[in-house]
Amino acid sequence: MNNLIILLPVFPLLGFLVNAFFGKKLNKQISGLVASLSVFCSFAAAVAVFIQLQNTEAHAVTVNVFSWINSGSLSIPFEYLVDPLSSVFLLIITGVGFLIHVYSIGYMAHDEGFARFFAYLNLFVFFMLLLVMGNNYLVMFVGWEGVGLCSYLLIGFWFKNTDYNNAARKAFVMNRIGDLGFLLGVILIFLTYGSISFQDVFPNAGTVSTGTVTSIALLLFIGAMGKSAQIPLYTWLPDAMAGPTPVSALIHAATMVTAGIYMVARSNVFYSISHVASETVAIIGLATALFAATIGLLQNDIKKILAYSTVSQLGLMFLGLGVGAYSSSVFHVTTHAFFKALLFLGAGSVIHAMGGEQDIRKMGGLKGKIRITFLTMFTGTIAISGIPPFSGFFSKDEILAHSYEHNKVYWVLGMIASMLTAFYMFRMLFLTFYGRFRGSAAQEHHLHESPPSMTIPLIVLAALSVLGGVLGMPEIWGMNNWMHHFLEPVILRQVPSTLSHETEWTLMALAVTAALAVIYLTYMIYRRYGITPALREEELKPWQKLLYHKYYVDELYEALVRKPLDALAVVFHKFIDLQVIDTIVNGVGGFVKSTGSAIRLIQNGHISLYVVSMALGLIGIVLLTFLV
Amino acid sequence: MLTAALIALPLLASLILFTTKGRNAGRLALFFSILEFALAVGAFMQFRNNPGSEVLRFNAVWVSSLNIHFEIAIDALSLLLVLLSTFLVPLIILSSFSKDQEHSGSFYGLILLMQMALVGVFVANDGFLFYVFWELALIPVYFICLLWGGEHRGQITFKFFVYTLFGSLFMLIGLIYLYSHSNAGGHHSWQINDLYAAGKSLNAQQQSAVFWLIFIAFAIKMPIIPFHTWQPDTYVVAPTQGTMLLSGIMLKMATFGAIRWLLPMVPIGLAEWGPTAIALSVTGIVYASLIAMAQKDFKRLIAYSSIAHVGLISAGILTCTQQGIQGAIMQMLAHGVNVVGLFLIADILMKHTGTRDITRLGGIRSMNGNFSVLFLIILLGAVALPLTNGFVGEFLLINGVYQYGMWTAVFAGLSVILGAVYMLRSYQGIMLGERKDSNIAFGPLDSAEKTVLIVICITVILFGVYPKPLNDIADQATREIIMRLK
Amino acid sequence: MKGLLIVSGLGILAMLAQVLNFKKLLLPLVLLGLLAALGLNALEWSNTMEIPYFNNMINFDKPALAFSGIILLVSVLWFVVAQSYFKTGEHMVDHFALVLFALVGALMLTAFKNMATLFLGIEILSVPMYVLAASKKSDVRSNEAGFKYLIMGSFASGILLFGIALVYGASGSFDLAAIRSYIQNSSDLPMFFYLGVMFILIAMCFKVAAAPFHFWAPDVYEGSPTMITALMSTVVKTAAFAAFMRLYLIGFAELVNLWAGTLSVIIALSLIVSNFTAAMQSSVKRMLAYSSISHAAFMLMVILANQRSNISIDALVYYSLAYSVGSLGAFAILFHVGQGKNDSYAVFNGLSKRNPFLAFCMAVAMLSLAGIPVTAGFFAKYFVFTTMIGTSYKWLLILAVLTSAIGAYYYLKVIIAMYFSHPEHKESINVERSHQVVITLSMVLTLILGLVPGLVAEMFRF
Amino acid sequence: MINGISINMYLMLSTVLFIIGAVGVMARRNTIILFMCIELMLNAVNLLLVAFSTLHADTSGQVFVFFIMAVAASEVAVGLAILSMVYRNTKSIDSELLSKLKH
Amino acid sequence: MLGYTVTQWIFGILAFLAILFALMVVFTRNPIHSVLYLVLTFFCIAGHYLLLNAQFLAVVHIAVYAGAIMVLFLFVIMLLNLNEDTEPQKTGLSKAIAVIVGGLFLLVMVGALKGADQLAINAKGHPDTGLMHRLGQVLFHEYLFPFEIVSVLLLSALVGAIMIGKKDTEEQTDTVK
Repeated sequence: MNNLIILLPVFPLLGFLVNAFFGKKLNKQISGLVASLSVFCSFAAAVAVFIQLQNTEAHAVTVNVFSWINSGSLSIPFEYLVDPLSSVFLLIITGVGFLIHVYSIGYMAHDEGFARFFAYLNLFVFFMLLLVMGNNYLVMFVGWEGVGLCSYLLIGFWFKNTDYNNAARKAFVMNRIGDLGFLLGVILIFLTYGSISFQDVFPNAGTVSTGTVTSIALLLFIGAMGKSAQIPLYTWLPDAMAGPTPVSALIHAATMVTAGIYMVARSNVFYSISHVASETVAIIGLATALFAATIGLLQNDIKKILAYSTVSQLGLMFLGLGVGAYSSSVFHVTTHAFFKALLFLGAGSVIHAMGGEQDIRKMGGLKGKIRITFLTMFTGTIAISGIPPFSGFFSKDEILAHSYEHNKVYWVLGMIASMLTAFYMFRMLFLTFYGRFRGSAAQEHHLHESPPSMTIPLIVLAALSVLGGVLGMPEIWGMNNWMHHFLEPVILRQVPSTLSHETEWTLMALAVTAALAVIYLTYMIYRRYGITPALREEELKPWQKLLYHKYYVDELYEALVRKPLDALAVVFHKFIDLQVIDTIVNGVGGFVKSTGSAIRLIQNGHISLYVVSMALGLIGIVLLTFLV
Repeated sequence: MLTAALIALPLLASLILFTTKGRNAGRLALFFSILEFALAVGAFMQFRNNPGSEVLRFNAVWVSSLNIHFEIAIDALSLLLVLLSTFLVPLIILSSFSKDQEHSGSFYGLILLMQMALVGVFVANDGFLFYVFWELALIPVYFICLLWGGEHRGQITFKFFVYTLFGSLFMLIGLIYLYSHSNAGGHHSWQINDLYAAGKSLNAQQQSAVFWLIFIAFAIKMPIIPFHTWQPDTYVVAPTQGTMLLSGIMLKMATFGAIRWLLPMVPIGLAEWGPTAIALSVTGIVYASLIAMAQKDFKRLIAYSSIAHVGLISAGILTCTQQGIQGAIMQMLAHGVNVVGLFLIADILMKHTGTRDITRLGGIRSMNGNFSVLFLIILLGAVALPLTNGFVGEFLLINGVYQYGMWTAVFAGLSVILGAVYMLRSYQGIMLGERKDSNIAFGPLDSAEKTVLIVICITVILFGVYPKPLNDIADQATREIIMRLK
Repeated sequence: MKGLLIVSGLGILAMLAQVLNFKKLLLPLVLLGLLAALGLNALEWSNTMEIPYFNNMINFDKPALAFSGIILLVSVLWFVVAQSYFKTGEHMVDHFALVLFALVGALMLTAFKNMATLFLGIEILSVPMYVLAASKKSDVRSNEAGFKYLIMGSFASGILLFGIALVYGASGSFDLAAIRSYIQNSSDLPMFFYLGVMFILIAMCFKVAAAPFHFWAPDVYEGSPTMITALMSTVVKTAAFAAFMRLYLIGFAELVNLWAGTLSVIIALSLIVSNFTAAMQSSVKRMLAYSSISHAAFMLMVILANQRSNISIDALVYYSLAYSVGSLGAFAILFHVGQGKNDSYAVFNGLSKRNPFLAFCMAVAMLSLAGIPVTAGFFAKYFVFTTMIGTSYKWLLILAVLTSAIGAYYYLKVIIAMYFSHPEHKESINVERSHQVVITLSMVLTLILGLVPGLVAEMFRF
Repeated sequence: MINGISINMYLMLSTVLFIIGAVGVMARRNTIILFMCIELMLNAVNLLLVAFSTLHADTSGQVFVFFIMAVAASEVAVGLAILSMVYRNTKSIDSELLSKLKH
Repeated sequence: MLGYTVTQWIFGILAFLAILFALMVVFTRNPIHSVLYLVLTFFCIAGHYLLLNAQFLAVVHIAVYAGAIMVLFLFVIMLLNLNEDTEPQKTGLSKAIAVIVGGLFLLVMVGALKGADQLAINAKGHPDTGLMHRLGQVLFHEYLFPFEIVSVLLLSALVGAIMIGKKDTEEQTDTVK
């Protein structure tokens, strides 16, 4: 089993190396195949590990790969840990990852950077696996930054386009901001507990003052904010849609962005101890959920909509974490991975069909033309909108239930967020697939269903997002919440649910009705009255403008952070460096010169002056010696 | 004995080279430098087997009346730096092959002379010897910059020379002061341990004085703001090999000096003034990073980034914590390798496109993919991404600084972010996008350049993934230092 | 002592050369003689006669031998270089005689034990130098140099004499030992004795050209023929310092509190004036003149530190040797490059291309004067620092450091000119064998002294 | 026959003469006069030496005076020679004109 | 008379004259006059020598200075035929400076010296201090070496003077052009 665990991340690494070094020579089929196979192998390994994990009573296996950093009392081994939590993520990453690889073979078929693309994808999977398998925070950090790098590379995959490059850079830098927080958190953990390995830290988490724990938790959470695109560090994610769609599906929906959730869930003990921290998490998550959802309402770029929905879904998950529903959040991560990946891939297929068009205002009436895509996306949409018995319903419902238990206000806001979700998702669905076609004739003629390599993954994911719910059927349905129990050993401080069944039922009912109501409303707006969003900005009302422009947050950051920094840079360089300091330095030289030339003048060549000065010197010295 | 050989070989080589002419001077130099590296590796092996071995130390009386000894020894700390310099010099020499130097004989001769001095600085165990090598290192590089540099090299290199000389004279006084308080069996002594003892015997005020006398020299050589203004100009104007020597190795003289000749020397003075020095260093990090963001000239950008890095290093050293110092050591090694790579890239850009102006370059990625990949790897090393050599050092450094003060650490940590900003900006500006200037073409690299870059990239990744061999030695070295500090 | 006799003998011989015309032989003879003197010197070293000659008028003890050794050595080198200079000027024989007589005076200064010998030594050294300074008869600048040197010199010897008179008046003797015992024994010294000591100090400061009594030096150095300037900055300086050391490290050592303060001020002034002014010179010759002032200041520091152990003597001997060798080389090269006419920085432009070897030697000389390891100049400075570090004059040390940073500036200017600027004449400079030898020797000596300072530094440690 | 003259008198006298000589060197431009003034200074010293030698009843003081005379003579000889040479070249004995060398 | 002994009178007068003539040396315009005044000053000094009973020295003094050196001066002045109107004059300012500096000098010296104890010279007056045979003994016994070495000095002065003094033909030409 240990060998399996060690091998797990090695497969994608090999895939990466093959594609990196020989990619140019291999033909596309082969390199695509290699890449997908490598991921499939690790998926197989993951499954195997998962099964074996069931019948190890410890529920956790650690594997020491090699000793990495030693510094005095600090010793950091390069160590893997597989326990329920990580195994769940392993399955998601490799599983969904595999599907997306397969999908990409079709999607990227015509791109000359084919091999490079798969190399990056494999590398990403590798780092992602490190992230979730690391047995201490630093190994996790390795994966953490590694996936950041890969997302940088993949967002800027079409490197000739400056906007894409900017988006990529933005993503990397914003992540780095988070990473600094994470790093400091890790250091603080080391300084507090003398180690950063999970098995040493978590059991003693309670042994130190809550204040310390709080600061640890918050520092770590800053990292999570960056990675999982929470306020205020979320703006990179929508821009990240610049990358190829499979990338958005894999990295910016299913896996990488959930790394934050993983990390907080992993460190759950800190958050259970420190209420300040957990409340912060909840509030930020909630705020993000609402904020992003509102922005999502009026976006017209199909991928942007999905991006914002991702942000808001992540927000919900953090809400879950914040209120202590760790397992529920992980559950939601899982289901979300299914349906959001599905949605993205579907969107990709739509874009594929539309010949690169992403603006839903130019679409419409596609349901007849691309049947499979439509059906799968439809399932996805229902799933995300939280209609039972689709997977999304269960996970979201758990989170909401817990937040209700924790604080009614959270629940209300959460509800609103999910209703908004339902709204913009269906808005997208209707505008894309119903009504009449609004694109150009050429596009209409070009429309066609994607190749099986793309549709099959769609179908599989659709199936998953329908059935994903079984992983966490609530007790009141007479099922045992498998996910919950499975994760129990990881969650060190359980908060037992005290909700009466009645309340749970009512909450569910409320949620469902709300969702249905919203869907109906959407139907009225976009189907019955067939309203299509304005093509030109002038026609927007002010509030619409505000939403359409994402509350002008980007512009705000530009004005508040970037410009001042650049200005400061110029000031430092042009003024302080070149003016002040250099002036002083050269001033010394100047002083020497001026004084020198002054003293020179005394030496005027007249002997009498020399004699006088000698006499004066004599007098001075005599005075100095006797009268002083 | 081996240590003596490490000094003698380059000296010999340089003497031979001064007399040789033409192309084969370069080959000869390369041969000698590789031989030197082999010796260093030998020393490494020897050290792994038996750190105390007599082979690693050498002691002869130089000026008996002043008790000056030619005492050199390789311990953990110096071993690492010797390895670094002996590893870099062949690369530096190789990197010069792509264009043939005039007076190549003296050029390579000076480089090897420089190496001799550098190794000397690292292995000297006698205060006076240290100073002599320290000054000696200045002369060859000064001539390299003066004779093979760019325009305005006259006054720029001159500023550099006087600036550093100024600093080191103070150091000389500081050392003499310690010497005059040292006491080994009735008479004064330059032996490093005696100097330590002498330093500890001083009272607070004297120690503070000595601290500044010595620190100023290091601060100028590193450089730490506000003593840095000589550095960017010099780096830009110097020939690439000169810049590599300056930034790759010579800068490490100062940080090394701070570890070996400052920390254990005046503990009280350090306690008194360390915070000030740390404040300077940390300010330097942000300050230089921001300035780097404003640079158009890639070489100048690296110069400033180097100031930022060394600021972090010195801050780490001055915290006197295990992690801080060890991080500093690791970062010295990493930075040495990376910065050499970066300057080589700047050189290649200049050679192929005739400019280093980020705003004019662009689209090289599509002209020469491999080059951009190599660049990216080195760049990642420079921004200390995990699994690159830069990471371990940076992590430990921030760790050490954190132990000194949380907000200092946050401030210092900004380098992580800002570094990414300016590095990626420059990468994008140079490599990505469409080519801005149609008449900029970029052919394939020649073998020399390729070799050097590949070697550097391999080191970047190798010692990022598996730093243990070096890291353990650094750990040991640091423990020794911490012991001394106690 | 024998050296002294031989040299004066040589002087006479030189004068005879004209009459009995064996001019051709003269140079070899002189060199032989000087080498013989050097050899005898060395012999005396091994068994120094502590019994003073001529009832304590003069005594060649070890320090004296060391200094006279330096003087003889340098003068040998000097003669080799200067021969071509003699060729041009026609009073070859007279020059020989004068230089040799000057040497006699210099040797006396290293070994005097009595005010009379001190005074006569100074005069015997100076009078020929006055003449030699003016020896380029058609050149007004040379005349002026000679004239200024003479006037200022006699003025200074007036002051010296007044001082001597006062000291004599108090102590009733000219004998250094007697004066010293007088200082030690008598309870309260009369005011005018102190005054005398100060007057002598001032006169000596004049001789070593320390501010504010330095004014003559730059003008004279610049005006005189280059080789004569070389002589001044080597032999004359060394002798003057030998005398200075004898007076104030041995004679008036007990009165240190009287003159130390004054001396420190003089040193500070010299450091500032010389370095600041030297930085502004356009003529290398004049720059070297000012630099010699700053070196004088450094050597005075040793005397100021007044550690009456051998350290100080060591430091002085080493310093004078290092400085003499370095500046002799520099002047020789300057004499070559400037052809004795032009001595601005410009003449060094692109020397590295015209004659790399000369350029290299000059670079070494400059680095040595600037005090960079591993040249002799570095150790010279180092010894000075070591003597000073114990004293209460640390501020002077800091000042010295600051000013020597300035010093680096004007020495580097030469190097930059040689290696960086483009020559106006392309043709290479060729140096005749003998000069090659001397220049090489001085370069090698500079490096050897830098590498193995023990050779000299340990003379006085037994 | 010299009763009642304190050494101080001679001290003062020779000081005054010495200083007058110095003032002469400072105040005159005629180089010959400069030499003469220096002679005056030397004589002041001589006087002082003789006075002291008589005070101490020690002859060496007076012997010293001989040396001073010799030196004075030689200085004058050389000086006047140089001076005449200068005159040959510049047709003047004005010390102020001899200021080519400066700064 | 007036409470002063004869000696004191003589001293006073000689001193006064010496100072007076010295001042004249400095302040007369005509160089020939200053030479003559200098001679007079020397005579006064010689008088002082006699007073200090250094008879032999007094004679030598007259011989050397008045007899030789001053004649040399006079000779040169004649040679260059200098007189009142060729005499270069300093500006009043620089003269003033000279005088002021001189005054300061005097002030300081007097201030420094006035403390000197009032030793009467004849305290241990020794009659034959200045007599010839005594001088001879000291000079040729104790001071033999200096005496010998002075010859070198005179020799060098001789050589130097000749070398400088004699015009050589080719230099004549290039001073003309």
